Amino acid sequence: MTFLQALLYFTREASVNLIRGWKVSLLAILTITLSLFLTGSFFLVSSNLSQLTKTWRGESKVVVYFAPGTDSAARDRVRGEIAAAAWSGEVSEVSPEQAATRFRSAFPSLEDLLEGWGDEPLPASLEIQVDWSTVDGEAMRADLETLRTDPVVDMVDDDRDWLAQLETAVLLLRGLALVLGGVLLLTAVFTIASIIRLTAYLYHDEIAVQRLVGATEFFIRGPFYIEGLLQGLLGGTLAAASLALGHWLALRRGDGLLVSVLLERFLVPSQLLLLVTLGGLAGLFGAVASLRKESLGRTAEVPDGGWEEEV
Amino acid sequence: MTFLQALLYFTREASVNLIRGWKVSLLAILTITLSLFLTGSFFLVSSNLSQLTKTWRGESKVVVYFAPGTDSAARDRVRGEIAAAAWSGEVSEVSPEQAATRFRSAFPSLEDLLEGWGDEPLPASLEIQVDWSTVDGEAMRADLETLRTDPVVDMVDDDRDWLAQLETAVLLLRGLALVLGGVLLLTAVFTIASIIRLTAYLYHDEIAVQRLVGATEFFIRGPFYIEGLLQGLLGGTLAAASLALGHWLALRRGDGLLVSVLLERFLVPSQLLLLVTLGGLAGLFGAVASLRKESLGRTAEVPDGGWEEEV
Amino acid sequence: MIEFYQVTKRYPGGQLGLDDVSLQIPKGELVFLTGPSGAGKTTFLKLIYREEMASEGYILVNGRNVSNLPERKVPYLRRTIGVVFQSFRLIPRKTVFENVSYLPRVLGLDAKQQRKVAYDTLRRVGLAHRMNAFPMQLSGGEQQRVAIARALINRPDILLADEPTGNLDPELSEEILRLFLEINLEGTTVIFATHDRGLIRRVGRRVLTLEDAKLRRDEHLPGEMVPPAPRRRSEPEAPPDASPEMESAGLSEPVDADPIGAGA
Amino acid sequence: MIEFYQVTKRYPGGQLGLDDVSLQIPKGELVFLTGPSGAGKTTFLKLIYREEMASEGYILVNGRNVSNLPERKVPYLRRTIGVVFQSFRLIPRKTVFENVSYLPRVLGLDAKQQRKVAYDTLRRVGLAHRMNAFPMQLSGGEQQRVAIARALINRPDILLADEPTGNLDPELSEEILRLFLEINLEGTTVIFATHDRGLIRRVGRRVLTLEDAKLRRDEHLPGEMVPPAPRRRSEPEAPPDASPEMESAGLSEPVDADPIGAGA
Ligand SMILES: Nc1ncnc2c1ncn2[C@@H]1O[C@H](COP(=O)(O)OP(=O)(O)OP(=O)(O)O)[C@@H](O)[C@H]1O
Ligand SMILES: Nc1ncnc2c1ncn2[C@@H]1O[C@H](COP(=O)(O)OP(=O)(O)OP(=O)(O)O)[C@@H](O)[C@H]1O
Ligand SMILES: [Mg+2]
Ligand SMILES: [Mg+2]
Repeated sequence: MTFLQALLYFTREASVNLIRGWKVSLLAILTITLSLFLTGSFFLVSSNLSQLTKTWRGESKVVVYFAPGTDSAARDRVRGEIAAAAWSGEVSEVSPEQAATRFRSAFPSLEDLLEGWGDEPLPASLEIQVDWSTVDGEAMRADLETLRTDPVVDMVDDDRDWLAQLETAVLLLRGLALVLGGVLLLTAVFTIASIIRLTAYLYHDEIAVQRLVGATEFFIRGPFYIEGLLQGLLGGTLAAASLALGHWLALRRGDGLLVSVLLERFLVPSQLLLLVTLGGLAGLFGAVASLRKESLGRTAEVPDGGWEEEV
Repeated sequence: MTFLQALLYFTREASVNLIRGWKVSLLAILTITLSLFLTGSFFLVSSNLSQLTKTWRGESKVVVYFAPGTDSAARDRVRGEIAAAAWSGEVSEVSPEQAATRFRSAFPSLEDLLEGWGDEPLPASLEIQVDWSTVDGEAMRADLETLRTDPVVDMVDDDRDWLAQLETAVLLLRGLALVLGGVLLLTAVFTIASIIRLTAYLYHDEIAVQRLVGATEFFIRGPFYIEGLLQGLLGGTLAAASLALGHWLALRRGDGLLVSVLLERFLVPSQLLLLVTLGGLAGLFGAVASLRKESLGRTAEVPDGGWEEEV
Repeated sequence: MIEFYQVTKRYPGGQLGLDDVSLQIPKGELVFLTGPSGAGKTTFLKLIYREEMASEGYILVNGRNVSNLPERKVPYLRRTIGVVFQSFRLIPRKTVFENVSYLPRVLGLDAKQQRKVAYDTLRRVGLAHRMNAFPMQLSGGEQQRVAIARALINRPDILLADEPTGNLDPELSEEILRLFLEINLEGTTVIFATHDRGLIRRVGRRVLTLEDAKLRRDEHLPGEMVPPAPRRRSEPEAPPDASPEMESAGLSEPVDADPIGAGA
Repeated sequence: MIEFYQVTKRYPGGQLGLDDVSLQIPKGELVFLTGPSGAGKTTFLKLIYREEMASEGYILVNGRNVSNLPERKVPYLRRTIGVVFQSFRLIPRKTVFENVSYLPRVLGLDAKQQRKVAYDTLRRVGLAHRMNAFPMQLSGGEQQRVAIARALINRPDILLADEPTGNLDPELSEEILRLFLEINLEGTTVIFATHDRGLIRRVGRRVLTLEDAKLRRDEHLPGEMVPPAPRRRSEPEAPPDASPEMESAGLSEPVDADPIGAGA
């Protein structure tokens, strides 16, 4: 028998066993589905959240205030220096007039304050968008220090407070994502392996008989491996399908910020494929782990205290 | 046999079975542990996070700016009105001098600006701490509207922007907590039930024999129920212990914001107890669900296509 | 009293297990059930203790129609019937002692009584020394004797023995047969399904012959053997052969050294 | 050729399965193995196909020491040995056909050949019509015959039959015995463990008697029965009794109507 023929045989056997033992299989598949659904939902929500933090990060900026009376040549020089820096994004200049307009709209009651100041009551400034996700924090800090010593620069406001808070939020989300994602994945794999191992216990006697009539390990295990793989793949596919369905339903029914923020975009196909693959691998892994020779006692009639003991 | 005697008998039987089938039991218990550990970690992290949002909320405040020249009697009247409102926390007055001092420290370069304004360059204000977690938003909004129409009040700034963001964050966390917590709990219960059900499949023949020799359902199921309960309780206890251990290890080894924010406080004893109880209940539920008479086919020798089919 | 009225059993799939069988077995009788492999002997027995339900006709056991007995009353029917299953059906997770004393335990006998009655019964089939073994640690014949002991322990009204000597040597078979005769003399109705014509010939009695699911013959055969006298429990017996199990069971009264009481 | 040299088997727990047994069984012989329940018959057989390992002494099968055969070679030893297990050991999830043709399938026989060889073998034990049933849907004797068919299907060098007629009626037992004699005449070494002295008496041959794990007697008994002539496969046979299984299996050559070839 060639390897391909053997594979075909294994698949046929595995499918027949899946169907004949459909109750156990269904239980196993549903548990796998649930594990992977959980993991998938988590990645769905966390990828949407990370999108959100990206948006937040995109909103932060550095503001450079010029000393009063700085001429446009000096402003252009500073602007050029900043634009050349690796961390800077879009740079826009806020003229004293614009600053006054802003001040008025922010504090309408203080409007008359500005009147008393003459031509340039507020200094001109540069607002620099910073893409914090790509920025080298150290280099930027150094650049900002240099800027601060520039005679025409009066003050550099780098949103430090807001950023610190944002940093915390992002750190939290990342940490959560890492910890929870890892734990979820481990749980899924362990659960699937347990389930497959339990079903292997069910077929303990069957395996013992196959050994006794002269089948090699290759032939005994093949169908069980494929059965585990199939269960995992089916579970993964079901999980992906339920995720899609759940997502669709939530978007259709749910309204409000929560849904739109948590579920705005769905997983990309490659992520779904990953989910299915993961299921398959976990199923296969479970089968392999549960069929380790030692774990199934070669002799079926000689357990020390019931079938579940090893000899 | 009294009910108590029966319970004693069930417990003895269940313990013996747990020990004799220790491999299967261990697998079941570990899976339960993992499920509950996951759920427990989630609640640990989410209760710490909600603590964090509480802190954030505590920092927010409403600022009421008085019109320039408002006398202290009018200020005291307004202050009294505010202090009487249900939503207001600590109220502190910021005099024009204090405001100027703050302005100077916030914008040192604009210091000379203040000089040109005379005695009261900035208006006096009241800062009111608001405990958002207990506040009736509607009532507060209405009060603030009334305040705005007060002739001595120039402006009311209620941190709307920051609050909107905070509100979003809190909503996100709450939503996550609800969805994830619910899903995790369901998963844990379903997984435990599956596991117990699979082990019941293993003992399918044994149960059939007990029926055939004349045992009543009460006596057949009792030990299995208790076995499920014990497995669940053991799993829950192990989960609680691993949580404690994991928490301790993380606090000891891990450093930085993440750990301190996510893990600062441990679950309270009643929460741990809940976890253990949950395990026990899930195990019991699993056993009950898996021993429904229909699910175990009364005749062991007549399945339609192997033992796992119902007749 | 067991009565069959035109009983037919059709298995799912159309296989005929029993075809229009009518007969009566009076209380206290010992009946042999024989016939070729697949004739329906096991089916006949399964219908009595309601492991299977008749497709047609009805079956009375002690005047009760077992076919429409409500599900929750079935255990009480089964407690009055001891069954030696053809495939033994021992519980692998339980020791020989636990297997045998399962029903007494369910019935609430106290631990000491359980031990005593289990020990007594196991001694009658010659297995008292294997009380703490698990079924998988026994030979085929030993397992069969555990199954026999389990069927006897509750002194049932009816004893259904499905090929109870298939894995036993002729001497042991004879002893088991004697045991059944004794039990029959104590008032138990016994149905003994067997292929062993030698056994039937030695005892005689009524013989039911099934073939192709039908009752072909229902005849009385003369026997060669003298039926044993009923065992008297108070009879002085030989000293015990000091088994540790017995001592740990807290039994101190004199016990029979003869493993299955064949010397009675 | 099977050789035992001072073989002792002690089970965990101290139970003696076999005690210092030495003997030789030449290739092509048919040997009966007998002895009371628990004497060690099954243990003796288990040691040959290495379900159990000897505690002391060594065992040669066709000149190979099975005790130190590396684990991965054990399947190849077992393929040359057909075993009828005392407890049948059929696979419940597989049909009769699948149970019987398992080894041919593993050995890579194509589907048509599998069907043919399984059908042929099942016909020899009279079960061709139950090919698609599951073991649990068969009577005890039918299950036993499936176990016999499985042991025969690969035309093994050695046939170990552990109480293969314990659940069969005398006629079927006789036919199975004839089948084994035929197979023996085709060159297979047969060890036939049985309690049925009638069978042994009819055939004669060498009889090994175990007792208390020891080999008590090793004697040749004269038989009453004339051994059957070897079955000639090409012999013209009666027309087939048109079984649907057979037709679906694509078999078209004439088949024997006599279920187990006892008429040969
Ligand atoms: N669960 C089942 N499903 C389908 N057919 C069955 C089932 N159980 C038994 N049969 C069939 O019913 C017939 C009678 O079976 P039964 O077990 O009563 O025979 P038996 O007389 O006990 O035979 P044996 O002596 O071989 O044990 C057989 O042909 C058998 O194949
Ligand atoms: N796995 C085991 N563990 C412990 N003792 C065992 C085990 N298997 C068999 N024995 C013991 O070894 C002895 C021989 O057993 P064996 O199965 O070989 O007997 P047997 O001759 O086949 O008997 P039978 O005719 O009843 O089948 C018996 O006393 C039995 O209890
Ligand atoms: Mg039968
Ligand atoms: Mg044996």
